[in-house]
Amino acid sequence: MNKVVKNANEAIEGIRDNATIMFGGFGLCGIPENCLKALAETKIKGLTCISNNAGIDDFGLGVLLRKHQMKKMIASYVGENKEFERQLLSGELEVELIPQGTLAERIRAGGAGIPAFFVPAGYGTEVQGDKEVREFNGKMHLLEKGLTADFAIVKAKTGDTHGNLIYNKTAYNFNGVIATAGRITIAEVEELVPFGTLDPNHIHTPGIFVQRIFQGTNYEKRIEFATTRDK
Amino acid sequence: MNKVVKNANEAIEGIRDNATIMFGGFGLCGIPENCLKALAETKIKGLTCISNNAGIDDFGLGVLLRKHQMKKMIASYVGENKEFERQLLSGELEVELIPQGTLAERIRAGGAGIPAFFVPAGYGTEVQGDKEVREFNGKMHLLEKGLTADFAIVKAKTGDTHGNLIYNKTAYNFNGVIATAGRITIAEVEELVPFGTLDPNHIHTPGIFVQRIFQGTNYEKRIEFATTRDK
Amino acid sequence: MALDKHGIAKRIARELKDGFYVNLGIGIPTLTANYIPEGMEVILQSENGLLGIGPFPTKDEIDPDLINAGKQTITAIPGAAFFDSSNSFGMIRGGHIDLTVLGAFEVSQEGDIASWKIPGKLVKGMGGAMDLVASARNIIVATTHTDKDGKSKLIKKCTLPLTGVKCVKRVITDLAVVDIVPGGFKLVERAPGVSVEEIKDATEGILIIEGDIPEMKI
Amino acid sequence: MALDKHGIAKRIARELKDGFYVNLGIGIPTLTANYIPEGMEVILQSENGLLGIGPFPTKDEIDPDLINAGKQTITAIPGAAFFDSSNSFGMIRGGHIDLTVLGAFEVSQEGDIASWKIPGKLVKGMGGAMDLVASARNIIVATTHTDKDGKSKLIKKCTLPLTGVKCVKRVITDLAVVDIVPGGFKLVERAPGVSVEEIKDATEGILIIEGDIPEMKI
Repeated sequence: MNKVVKNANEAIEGIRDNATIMFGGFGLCGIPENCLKALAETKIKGLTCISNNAGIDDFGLGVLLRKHQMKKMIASYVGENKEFERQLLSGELEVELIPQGTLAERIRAGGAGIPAFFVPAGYGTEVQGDKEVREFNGKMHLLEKGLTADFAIVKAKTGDTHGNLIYNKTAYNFNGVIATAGRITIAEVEELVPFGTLDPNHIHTPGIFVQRIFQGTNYEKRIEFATTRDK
Repeated sequence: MNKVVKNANEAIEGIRDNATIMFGGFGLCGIPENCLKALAETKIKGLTCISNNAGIDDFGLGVLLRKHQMKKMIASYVGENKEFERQLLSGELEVELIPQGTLAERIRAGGAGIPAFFVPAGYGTEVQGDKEVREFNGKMHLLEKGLTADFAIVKAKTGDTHGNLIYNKTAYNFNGVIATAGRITIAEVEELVPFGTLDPNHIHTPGIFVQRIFQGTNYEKRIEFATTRDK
Repeated sequence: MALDKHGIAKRIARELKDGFYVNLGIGIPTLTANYIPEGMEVILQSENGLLGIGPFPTKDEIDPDLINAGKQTITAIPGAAFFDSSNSFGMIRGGHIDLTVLGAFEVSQEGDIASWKIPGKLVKGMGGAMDLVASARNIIVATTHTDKDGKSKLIKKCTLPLTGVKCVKRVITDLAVVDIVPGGFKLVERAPGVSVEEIKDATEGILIIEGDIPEMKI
Repeated sequence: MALDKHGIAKRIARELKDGFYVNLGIGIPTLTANYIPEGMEVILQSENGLLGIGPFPTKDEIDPDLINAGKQTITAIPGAAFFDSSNSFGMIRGGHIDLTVLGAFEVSQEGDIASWKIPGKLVKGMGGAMDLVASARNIIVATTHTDKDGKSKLIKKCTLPLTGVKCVKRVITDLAVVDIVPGGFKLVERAPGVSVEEIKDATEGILIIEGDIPEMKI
């Protein structure tokens, strides 16, 4: 078993034009910084990106946007990004907005082999579109489909050489489900340890879901809204 | 917030005849021994019990069976229990058998507000019955419903006074999903600690799902098949 | 006199009960955290994956791995738990949250809410709002009664794209507390010093007024 | 000569590849764990919630909190992970398991399998078998070619209640390796010393024989 790759460049090997890629993270919290940077340094284009957010103008997925590598974005919230707005209004970028819980569940379902399921979110709104509507327990629901991707890229605090992952605090977020839904799942971690080091009770993502893993470098961990109180 | 109860008797208060109860555990591993014993000491009857297994003749759910407190059993595997066989053949007990993964997912769905979802398991078998069949990605699937219960009873290794739970090894099993699916969820733990003691990254079941918690006593932790190797 | 943001937040706080698990939306709802009554334990959920939001961090405590759904840096209280986004919305969709408070552009007298999109202006996305309003058992909208131009936000039918239908149970504004009941908005309380007439004028939807309307206690 | 259980398990082991995640059913399949080639890393999954089954414990190591899906006490290897049953079947249903090996009462030439119920006798339940056969990408059945009474288990149509339809890819028996192909069972290998004729006699379904059939290497 050899899942360990040297760095982000090796990790993203095989990603081609028009690939569909999921990215873990919520806002800028828990995003795979190294892989995003490596992707932005390639000429790969036409990407369909699935992520809760679209980054900010000069960080996270925003960099792929600025370099026009993205054809379509599937997300739940895309504020905080002027270039995104510009490309959307000019028709350069296709966007599909999905309620956050439905997005998380569609990704989990994709990873867990559930092709479709019913949720109440979005009933009677634009999100309904031509989705099948059905009543359960006196409440209307929409049929939503499982979602998978060619590649899923996540970021964890710690990982082992078998691909077992442990996230830190709210950097867990979408990383947990996204790790399960890639045909190839890439994990970058702050600390890579030999297998057998982690407590098997504390694993968030079992290694079966991860095909490539490496220890990232130079994490910036930018903060979108630093809010503080006085001591 | 006061979730801590004194003992199993206090924990099972409010369970009435004909209630539906889910029990965590797989075989005899990770079952809520204290609550099972307390229930068997009551005169409550007509119970519908949902659990992966039905215990053995003189331990676990088997005790409720022997005392004729059970009207119906929903499970995936009910071997290892002669009294079960007798009651089933005599028509005293109603039984619904569900593929194990479908059972786990139906319980998760119930807890997560998903009223129905499609899975491939059981297509073309007795399990199909009159369930809706639909093809996705060239494969046939059955529509399965979310499952909830009046009470869900789980067993964890450690819990805190806010109801946060951590399971041990394979005693995690069905406890994790069942904790989410009770209108009232009862947790018995080997060790009850003050809230703030557990690492928030290590919680398996967040306290929001748990309404009552207590520290159990005298755990027998019986083993169904002790298999060993020589040193 | 109309309440300010903090006044609204104080009134929202009176909806809390000991042991409640609560999701507070961005804006006025978030302020409610400052007015939880002494001795009452209320646990705040953050959709991205946290139960037990604490106060904002001091400058030294800031942790980029610890943010709320509004992407602000926060802290976690003792007894907190982290989890992934699917489990987080499992809690929400499964009805485990006792109270959800969120802002709105418009609320209709049938309980519809519009809060995520103003056509022609930038679409930022619905985030978790559609999941919250479709799922929570108890949804309160916190908003000013009218917008900046004096136009009522409590209206007969929403004009903006909806976030959810027939889901809002109660609206708490700078002028009043109203419940959604069959037939319209039922006036429950007045802000201190605000007359029933003022509230009626500020409400485009049908306002049901029965008997004496007490002043809010905040 | 027909293989014994261990022989079948040894032949199954030749289906393994380095880095495979494998689910081994109760009985003969479980024995395969003893024959994983030296230097090859294969990780065994247990449906109840473990990746990384280790050898049976010594008497001193027995832990009631650590069992396999057959409820036997086991150990966990370094690098193991525990998880709940819904995540466990997420792995299975999501196609993350590279190989599933399980026993059967009957296999049909269309790839149907019957393995969980014999009407009239006690119904024990399907456990995880239906999920496994409906979901895995690569399903091998390990069984004796005939039952105790000499009746073939590789048949045209299953007579017992099905576990899954058109899912088995390969059958490894004490006599042969056969693949399910359009039109029947395709003979791939013979057990050492077993003739094609013997296999044909023991197979009730259509046996497709093309060219020379090599002996198994075990």
